[in-house]
Amino acid sequence: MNRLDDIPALRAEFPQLARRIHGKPLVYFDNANTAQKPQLVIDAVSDYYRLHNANVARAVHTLGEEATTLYEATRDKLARFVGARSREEVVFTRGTTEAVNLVAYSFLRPTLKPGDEILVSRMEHHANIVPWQLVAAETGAKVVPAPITASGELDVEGTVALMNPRTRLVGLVHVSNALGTVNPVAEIIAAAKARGIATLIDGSQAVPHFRVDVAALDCDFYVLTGHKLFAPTGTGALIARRALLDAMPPFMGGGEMIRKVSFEGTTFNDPPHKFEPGTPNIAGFIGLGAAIDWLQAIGMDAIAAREARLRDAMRAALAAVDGLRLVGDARARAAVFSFVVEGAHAHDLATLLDHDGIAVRSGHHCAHPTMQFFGVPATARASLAFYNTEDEIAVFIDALAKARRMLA
Amino acid sequence: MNRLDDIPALRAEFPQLARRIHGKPLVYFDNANTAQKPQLVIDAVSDYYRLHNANVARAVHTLGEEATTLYEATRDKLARFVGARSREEVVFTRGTTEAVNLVAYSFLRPTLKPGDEILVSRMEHHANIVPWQLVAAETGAKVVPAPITASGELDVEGTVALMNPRTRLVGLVHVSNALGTVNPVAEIIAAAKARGIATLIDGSQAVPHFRVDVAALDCDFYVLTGHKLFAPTGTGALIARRALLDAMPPFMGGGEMIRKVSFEGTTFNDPPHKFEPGTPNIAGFIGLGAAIDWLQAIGMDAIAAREARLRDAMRAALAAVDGLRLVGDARARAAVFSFVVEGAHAHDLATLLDHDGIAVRSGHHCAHPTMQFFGVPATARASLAFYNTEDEIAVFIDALAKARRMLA
Amino acid sequence: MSAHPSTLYSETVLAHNRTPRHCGCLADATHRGAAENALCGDQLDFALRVRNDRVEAAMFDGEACAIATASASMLADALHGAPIATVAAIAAELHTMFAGGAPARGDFAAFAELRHHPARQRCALLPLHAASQALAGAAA
Amino acid sequence: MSAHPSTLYSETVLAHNRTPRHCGCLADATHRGAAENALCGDQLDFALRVRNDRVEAAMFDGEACAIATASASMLADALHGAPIATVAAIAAELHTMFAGGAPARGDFAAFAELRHHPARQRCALLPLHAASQALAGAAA
Ligand SMILES: Cc1ncc(COP(=O)(O)O)c(C=O)c1O
Ligand SMILES: Cc1ncc(COP(=O)(O)O)c(C=O)c1O
Repeated sequence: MNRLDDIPALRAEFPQLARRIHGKPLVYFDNANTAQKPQLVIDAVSDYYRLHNANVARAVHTLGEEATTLYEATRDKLARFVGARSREEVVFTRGTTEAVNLVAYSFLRPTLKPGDEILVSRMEHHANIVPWQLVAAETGAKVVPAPITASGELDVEGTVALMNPRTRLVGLVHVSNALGTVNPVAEIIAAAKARGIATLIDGSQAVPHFRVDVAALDCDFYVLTGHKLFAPTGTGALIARRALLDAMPPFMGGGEMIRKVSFEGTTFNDPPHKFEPGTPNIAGFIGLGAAIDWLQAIGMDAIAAREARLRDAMRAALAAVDGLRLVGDARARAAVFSFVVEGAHAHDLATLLDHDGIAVRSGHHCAHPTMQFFGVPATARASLAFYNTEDEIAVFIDALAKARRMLA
Repeated sequence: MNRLDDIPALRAEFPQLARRIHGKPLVYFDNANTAQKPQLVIDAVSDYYRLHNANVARAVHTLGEEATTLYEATRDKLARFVGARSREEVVFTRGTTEAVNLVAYSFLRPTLKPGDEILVSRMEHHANIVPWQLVAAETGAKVVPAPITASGELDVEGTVALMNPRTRLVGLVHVSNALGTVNPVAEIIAAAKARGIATLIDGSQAVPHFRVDVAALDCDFYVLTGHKLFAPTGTGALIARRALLDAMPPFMGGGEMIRKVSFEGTTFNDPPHKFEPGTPNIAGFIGLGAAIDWLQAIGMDAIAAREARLRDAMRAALAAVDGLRLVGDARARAAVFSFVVEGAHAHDLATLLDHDGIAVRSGHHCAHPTMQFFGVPATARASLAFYNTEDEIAVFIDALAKARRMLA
Repeated sequence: MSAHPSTLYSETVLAHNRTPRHCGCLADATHRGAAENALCGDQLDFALRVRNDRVEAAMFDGEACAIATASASMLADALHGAPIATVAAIAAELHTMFAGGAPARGDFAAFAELRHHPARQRCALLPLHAASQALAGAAA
Repeated sequence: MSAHPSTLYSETVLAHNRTPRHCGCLADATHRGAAENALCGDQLDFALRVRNDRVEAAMFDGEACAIATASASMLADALHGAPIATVAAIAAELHTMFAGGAPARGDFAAFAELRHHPARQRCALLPLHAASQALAGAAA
């Protein structure tokens, strides 16, 4: 029996799902913002602090070895989880944001020239726009937006048409956090590869929801963040081709990323350590390892199947809500729904839903250009995880109607 | 009664101090590497995940507000703890290493010119050397070592003599992790200030041991790391003058550090948020706030007094060990002791001490240039915290003699 | 941390939101200002006609949430005929109230519940920012 | 995670460390190599006299910990008169043993306990790196 066959038992593993908000049971529909953590992940963090707390890769004493073994095991687990070619391709970062910045500073900036282009879609999170803008501003390169359609799909043809000899990198979100769109990343990677253009896929919203195989995708860089993957805050990774990591100069300097330091000259360690200076978020990464084990015990395919059912139920329920307009309604989509409701501002909806125990996000979802494209300042967004239920969808739809009546 | 008057009770707050290693009670003398965590800090982390887990500064729902309130409270606590002029002067980072890199990339690099000099002492941690080397290599500036003496003290006169019109920044460790030296930072800051040179003090090993008042020191930048401050891994801070933060361009790009993003141009948020893109280590910083509250309840002055007694006892005990040579023996020193023992390699000592339950570090302590100066490849290092005891010192000294006999 | 929020969307607030006062454009304004809420992208413009440090007329415009809209409506109302220092005074009263102190004047007291919603406080403050922006700027 | 470590500093290891064999310089070496342990700064040089893919003589030098010194002493011993492939073979045996497999040949079996000390494994491997470095390089 799969754990997904007993949802109440599975939910009981998440202490926060038992919380009451304003006297109502919590309905947590803000999973695209951050996911809840199973007790086992919380325990992995506490156990490290209670039993094995020590710095990694430095000390030869027992605690130091235990901490290092636990911490480095996560690298193996994550490598297997996303289908990296080797553990050396996994660079630990604070999250997606730092991972993209690492690529911008270390891969692109050293060779970026005036007129060079970085092509990213109009549905990117700021994390996949602003780092490129920073290095582009410095070097005279420019960030070019790839077109999307009114239903929130990538305009593949239009995007490929923008690839040209000046294009240095294509950045694309695997699953859009603002629209829920699942992008045809393999197609874009192949098109870029055929033109010798590097590719970065932002997998923040993909890895928590379905199986990802980085080697099969064949992108140059894949980035992800732990806190959306039921793991601790302050964890994430850049998965990159080993040859690129070897060639890239270091980004930040400090301990552990060096082989030998002297005032005459310093030599650097091999990847991934070359990109991981200083004491890392040891506890967090140990928790990430526990989260991956836990997810794999359930099975990402089973999770994806359940989420597809929840998505379809939610899509149907939202379609029946009067005055509600979906912002983004791609054919291939995740259980992430952005919407606006006539006469009801997203913030007011979110606050009123919260009064009924329901957590949704309202705002621009760190995707200003996407909001601009759709001509809305903000949307409300309900994003589901496999621990959500059809009953919760019903509670949400009722509360939405009530909020709307109140504001009308 | 101060909690330090009942050391057994205080030690009972640290679950890991009850651990046994190879059947022996743990004697944790590796505090300069990372400190143990009181249960209350561990609980603050778990409670966040169990009860308040949500992303910060984004959502208007109850959980989002709770998480944001808890997280931002740490900024106030840390500002008060180190005597920052305002909470806006506190930029959260992964640790000291990232804080120094932020200053190197964002403060120095944009204006660094060929021939410019960055003056750092020969007793710096790699974290206060390599980031400067990286930006210096890019710009044609150079990193100049400030002299130290045979007893491991800063040569103040020699250091001041190296300050010149090309010197752009002076970086100095407040307390050396490799030698235990407490540096006369106020004197150096004053000398640099008189010459219009910016100053960065690495307080990693200072803030856990005595009261620090950044405003009184009057340095431009002060950096610290949480995991040595009895707080979670993956936390730290840059404390910087507001006017400098205002003028500095952002370092990394992403969500939250922006005001408005568009493909035509992006405007940035105010400090400290301008320097904090993406989802931070929320749980870690909530734990840091708990650690600070806890430390302040005990009182940093009481802690410093107790550690001075431990330091003196340790110094006397080590002086009596046959064949042992202290590496660094400054008059002003912390309870951090680096040493070499004739005929016994540091690694072997560390392993053999570990067999008796004692955790010390062996190696270069991320301070190659310091090791080179003293002509040793590695030292063993015993570093104490206020929860250590004179009994533990006795156990350590016995085990040291035993290890030496074994290797002789 | 949050108390029961029923009073946040009180009848006072909802009524101001449903039929905001002084919403539209003020053709003969002497001062104009705008403010934006980075969290949601809401934007509010405030236009004032000022003579001898007194507000003769005030109007606001823009798309915003119910809290910001109601606050703008209350503010425009309160400013008519009032000394320009009223903007700063009301802002200070709101801050005091959010920190747990005395209620702000008139209808603004309806925002008391916001003390439990720090993230939404800036919504109520948005029109205050726009108005003080207007007063701080050069005459329109 | 660590078993009782009494056997790590066994008499075999300690004896090799106290009076290492073939420590010093080999004047007529045909191959020289060095390896360094980044963790502690230890450095070890290995010098070999090779003829027809056979090691005629092997000597090592450098300052290193007891584990590395003992391993170097064992290696130099094992290499005398052995085919050069022996270096790779012993390295493979050590890796197997550290992973929980069969003990490595001869005195090297004394390092079995290192399976519980991952951080110290590179100490035992250091001379192997230096020797294979020597063989990989151009003749000295
Ligand atoms: C003096 C000093 N500076 C900097 C650091 C680096 O701190 P972190 O590794 O937490 O970034 C350390 C600790 O390793 C240290 O002792
Ligand atoms: C698609 C996408 N990319 C990037 C990010 C940024 O991730 P983080 O804030 O963890 O760095 C997020 C989440 O906020 C996201 O949804």
